Amino acid sequence: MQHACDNWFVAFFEGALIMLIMVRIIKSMRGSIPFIRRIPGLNAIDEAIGRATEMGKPILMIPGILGLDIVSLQALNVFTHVTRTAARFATPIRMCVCDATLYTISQEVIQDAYQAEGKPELYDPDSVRFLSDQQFAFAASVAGLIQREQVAATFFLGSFFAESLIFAEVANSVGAIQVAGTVMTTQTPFFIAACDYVIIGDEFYAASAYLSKEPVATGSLVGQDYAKLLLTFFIVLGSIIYTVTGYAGGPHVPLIHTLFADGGWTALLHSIRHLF
Amino acid sequence: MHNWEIAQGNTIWLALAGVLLVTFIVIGLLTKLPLTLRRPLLSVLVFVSGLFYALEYFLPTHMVLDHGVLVPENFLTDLIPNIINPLAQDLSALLFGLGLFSLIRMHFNNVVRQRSGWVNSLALLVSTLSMMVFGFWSRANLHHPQWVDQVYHHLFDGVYQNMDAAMFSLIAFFILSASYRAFRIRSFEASILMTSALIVLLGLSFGGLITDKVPDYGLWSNFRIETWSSWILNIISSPGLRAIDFGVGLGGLAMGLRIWLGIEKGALFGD
Amino acid sequence: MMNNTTNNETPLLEKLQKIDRRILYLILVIVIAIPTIWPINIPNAPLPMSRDLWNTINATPPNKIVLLSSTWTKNTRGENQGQMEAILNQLMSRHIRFAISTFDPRGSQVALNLVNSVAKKYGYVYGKNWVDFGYQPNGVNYVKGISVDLIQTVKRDAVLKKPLQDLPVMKGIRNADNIQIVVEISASSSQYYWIQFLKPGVKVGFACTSVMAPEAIPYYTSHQLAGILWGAKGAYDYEQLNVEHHTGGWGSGRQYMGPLSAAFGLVILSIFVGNLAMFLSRKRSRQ
Amino acid sequence: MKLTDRTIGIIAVICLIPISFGAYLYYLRFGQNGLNIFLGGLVTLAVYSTLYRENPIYRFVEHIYLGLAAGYGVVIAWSEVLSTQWYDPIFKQHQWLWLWILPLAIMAYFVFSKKHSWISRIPLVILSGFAAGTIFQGFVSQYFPQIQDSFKSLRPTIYTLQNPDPSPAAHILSISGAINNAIFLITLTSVLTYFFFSFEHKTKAIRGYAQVGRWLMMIGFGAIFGSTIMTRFALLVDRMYFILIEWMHLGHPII
Repeated sequence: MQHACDNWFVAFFEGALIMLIMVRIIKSMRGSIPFIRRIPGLNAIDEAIGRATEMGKPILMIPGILGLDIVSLQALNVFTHVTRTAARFATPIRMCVCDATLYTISQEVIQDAYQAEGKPELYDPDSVRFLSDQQFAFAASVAGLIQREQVAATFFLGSFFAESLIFAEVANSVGAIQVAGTVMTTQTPFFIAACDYVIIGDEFYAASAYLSKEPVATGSLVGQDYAKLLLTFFIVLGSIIYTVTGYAGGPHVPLIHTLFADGGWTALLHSIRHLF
Repeated sequence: MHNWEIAQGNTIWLALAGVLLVTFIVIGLLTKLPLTLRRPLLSVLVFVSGLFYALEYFLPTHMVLDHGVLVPENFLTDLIPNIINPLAQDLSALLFGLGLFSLIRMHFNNVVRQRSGWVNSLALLVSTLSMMVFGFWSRANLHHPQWVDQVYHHLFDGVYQNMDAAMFSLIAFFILSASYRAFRIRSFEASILMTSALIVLLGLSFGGLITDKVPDYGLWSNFRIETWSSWILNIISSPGLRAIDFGVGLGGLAMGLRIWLGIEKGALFGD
Repeated sequence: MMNNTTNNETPLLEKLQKIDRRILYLILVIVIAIPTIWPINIPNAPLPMSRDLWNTINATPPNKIVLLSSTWTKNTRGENQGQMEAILNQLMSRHIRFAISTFDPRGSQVALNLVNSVAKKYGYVYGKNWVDFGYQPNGVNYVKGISVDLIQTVKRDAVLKKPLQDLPVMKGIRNADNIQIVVEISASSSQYYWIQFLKPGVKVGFACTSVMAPEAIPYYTSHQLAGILWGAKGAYDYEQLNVEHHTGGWGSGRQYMGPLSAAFGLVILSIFVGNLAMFLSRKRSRQ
Repeated sequence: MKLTDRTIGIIAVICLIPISFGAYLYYLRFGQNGLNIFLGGLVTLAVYSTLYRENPIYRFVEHIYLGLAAGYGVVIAWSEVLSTQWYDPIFKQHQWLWLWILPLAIMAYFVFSKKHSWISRIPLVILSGFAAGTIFQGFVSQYFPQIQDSFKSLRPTIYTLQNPDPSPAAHILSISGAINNAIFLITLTSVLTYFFFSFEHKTKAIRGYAQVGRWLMMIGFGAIFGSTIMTRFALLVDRMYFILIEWMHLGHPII
C-alpha cells in the first residue's frame, strides 16, 4: 500500500485509530488525567539509581543504536527522569550515543535536566559521548567503558540489535544492576536472560508516559489502548466471519478478507451496490 | 530539473557566496528571536516537513510510466527520490561532523593534557586520520600509486573488518554465560522460556537425530522434534510477537502524530 | 562419615552453581577448536525449504540465468559463505549461466573473491559463463528496472566495465522473464526488495542467517519465497543435496556443523548443570 | 604492580618487533593477503582478551577500532552520499539550489555554542518531521497485511490448509488445523490483553488471561533465543576456523 487511494477503507481505518488517539490526548490536555497501571519495571529504575548512589559509581544510559527517531526520542524522555533523580543525589552519569544528530539533542536534554533540578554546575559535557556510528565499534567501546568505569547501574532503552548481549553481559560481569527496554522483539529474550528488569514491547511507551506524567503522553497511551481494542475487535470479527462462512482460502471470499487488501474499497462499494 | 541549472563557469562560487551571506543574515536574525517564538517556529518547521510525506500518502494518484512500469503517482511522489531523500541523506551526512568533532576534541584534549590513557587517544586520532587519508586517496578517481590501495586494503580488510567479525563473534561467549546463569528454573516463566529455547535449538541442530526413528508422515510426525520446533515458531511465537508489534506500532503512530503536531513536550521541543 | 561427605559435597555444588565465566569461555574454545581441527561429521536431513530451492535452481532451462544477490560481508561469513559456495557449486557443475550483484558496498569484493575461487575449479570464464552487475545502491530502482529491462538498468558490468549486450553470457537475456530465480544471500532484510518490487512470477530464494529465518518462513508458506536456506543448517542441507545428485562436494556447511553441534551441546549441558546444582543445593538447604 | 602508561608504551614497542617480524614472514609466504590474515588474527586475539578481563591491549585495540570506524564513516559519508548526491549535482551539473542544504548544516553546529544552542534544533526538527510524516504509510503497509493474516477460521478444511488452490475437493474438517488456529487466536488476543495499560486488570478472568498471555510470550521469546543462537555460534565457529586454520595453519583448509 503505497498510497491511501490504493485502499480507502484502510486509510479510513487508520484515520479512526488516529482519531481515537487524538480525542484522548485532547481530553487529557483539558485536565482529565487518566488512570495508568504502574508497570513493574519502573520501580527498578529508582532502585538502580539508588544503588549507584550508594556505591558512588556512575550510571550508564544508552538510547539504542539507531539515529534520531521516535524510539530514541522516547528513550530520552525516560533518561531525563533518570538524570534528574541522579542529579538530586549528585550521582555521576554517562551516556553513550551512536548517532551524531541524536548526540546534539542528548547533550541538551541532559544539560536541561541538571538545570531543572537547580544543579547546572554538576553537568559535565564529557558525560554525554558520541562514540561511533558503526555498530560493533560502538559496542566495543561501550564494553570498554563499562569495565573501566565499573558502572553501578545501566539503562539500555531504545532500538538494539545483535550488540544487546555484549552490553548486558559485560555490565553483568562488573555487577551492575540493569534495566533494559526495547521495542525490538528479537532482542528482548537476550535482555530477559541477562538483565535484572526488562521492559517489554509496548511497556516502553507506557514507562515514559508514566514517568513524565505529561497529559499528552498519558492521554495518548489511553488512546493507544482504545486503538488496540479496535484492532482486537476486528481480528475477532474477521475470525468469526471466517468460521461462519467456512472460509480459509477458498473461492468464496468474505468481504472482510478483501477489505484489508489492495482494492478493498472497490469490493466494499461493489457489495453495497449488490445489496440494492 | 533543468531549470535548476545556472550558467556555466565560476558563477557557482558566486552562488555559494550568496548562500553563505543569506545564511549569516538568517542566523543573525535567529539569535535575536524572542524566547517565546522559538517553540512555535520549531513546531511550524516540523509540521511542514512532516506534511510532505503525509500529503504524498493521502492525496489521490494517477498512473505514470516509470522504467516502463505503470506506477501510481501524485505530484509529490517524484520529489521523494529526486529531492527529499537526497536532502535528508545529505543533511545527515553533513551532521556526521558533529559527532566526529566531539570525539576528536575529547581525545585531542586527552593527548594534549596527557591524561591517563592518552596513548590510546593518540592511537585513535592516528587511526582516524590514516583511514580518512587512505580512504579518500584510494577511493577517489584521481591517479594514485598502488601502495595506497594496499594500505587501505590492510586497514579496511585486514584490521577493521576482522575486528568487526571478532566483536560479532564475542556474542557467542556471552550467550553461553548468560544461558548458564539465567536459565535456572527459578520461576514458571523461566522454565517455559528455557524449554521452548531448547526445543527450537534441538530442532535446528542434532535434535533430528534423537527422533530419527520416528516416521515423518501421518500422526507419527507429531513426535519429531523438528515438528515441535516449527510448531512453536509458527503457532505460538509468531502471533505472540505480532501482538507485541501491534502495540509497538500503535505507540510509534501516536508518537509520530505528537511530534508532527508539535504537542510532544520531551526532548525535541523542551525549552 | 555422613558429616564428612556433606562437607565435601556442599562446596562442589556451590562451585557448580557459580562457575567462573572465564572457565566456561575456555571450555567453549576447546569444544569448538577440537572438531574444527579434526572435523567430525554430523548426519543431517535436509529441510523441505532447502530442497525446494535446490530443485528450482536445478530446473533452470538453458535460455535462462540465475541471479545471485550477495549482500553479506566478513561479519557473517560463517553462515553465508557456505550457502553461496554450495549454490555456486551446483550452478557451475550444471553449466548454468549466472550473474551476481550486491546491495552492500562492502559486499562486492567478498562475492567476487568467492566466485573466482570456485570458478577456477570448474573453468568458468567471466563474461562467457558469469557476470557481475556490481554494487546497486538504490535497491528499489534496481529491482523495478531489471523487471522491465535488464540491459538498460545495469548498463555495464562491474569487472570489465563493458556494455552488457557485448558479453556472450547475456545472449538472449533481456529482462526478469529470462531469470529463473533470484537468490538473495543476505545478512539483512534485503529480501523485501525482491518480494515487493520484482515482477510477479519471477521466483525468489532466500539464503539468510538463522536470525532472519523465522521472519522469512511466512513468506515461504505463502509461496512468495521459492525456498529458504536456514543459516548454517541451510548450507549443510545444500551441500548434502549437491553430493546426493553429484553437483558439488562438501564445504564449510558440513565442516561447521560439527563444532556447532558441540557448542550447542555445551550450551545444553551448562543449562543442565546450572539447574541441577541449584536443585540439589536447594534441597540440601531445605533439609 | 601498577602499570603506568609509560611502561605499557615501552612493552608495546618491544612487542612490535616480533609482531612486525611475523608480519614480514606472512607477507613473504602469502603475499598481500597473508598480511591481512596476520593482522586479522592478531586483532581477533586482542579483542578476545577482554573475555579474560579488561586490559591495556584491549583498550589500545578498541581505540584503534573506534578510530578506523570514525574514519571509515567519514569516507563513506563522502563517497556514498555527499559526492554523488551533493557535490556532483552542484559542481558538475550546476544545480546550485542544493547549496541551500549548507545553511541547515551550519545551524546544527550551533550546538557547541552555549548561548544559541537552540538553533541546532532547526535541522533536527526538519529531519524528525520527515520521520514523523512517513509513519502514516509505514503503519499501514506494515500492520494491515498482518491484521488480514490474523483472521483464522475455527472450521478450516484440509484442502485449504495444504493447498490454497480453489477446487471442489473434499471439505473435510481439519481438527489439528482448528486447534492450531484457536491457539493462534488465543495467543494473539491474550498477549494484546497483557499490554492494556489504562484499565486496572480487575476481574480474575482478565488478570488470568493476561497472565496466560505473558506465558505464551515467554514461549515466543524462547523460540527466538533458540533460533538466534545458531547464527551467533556459527560466527564464532567461523572465527575459530579463521584463527586455527587460516592463521595458525593447524588443519586442512576447506577450499
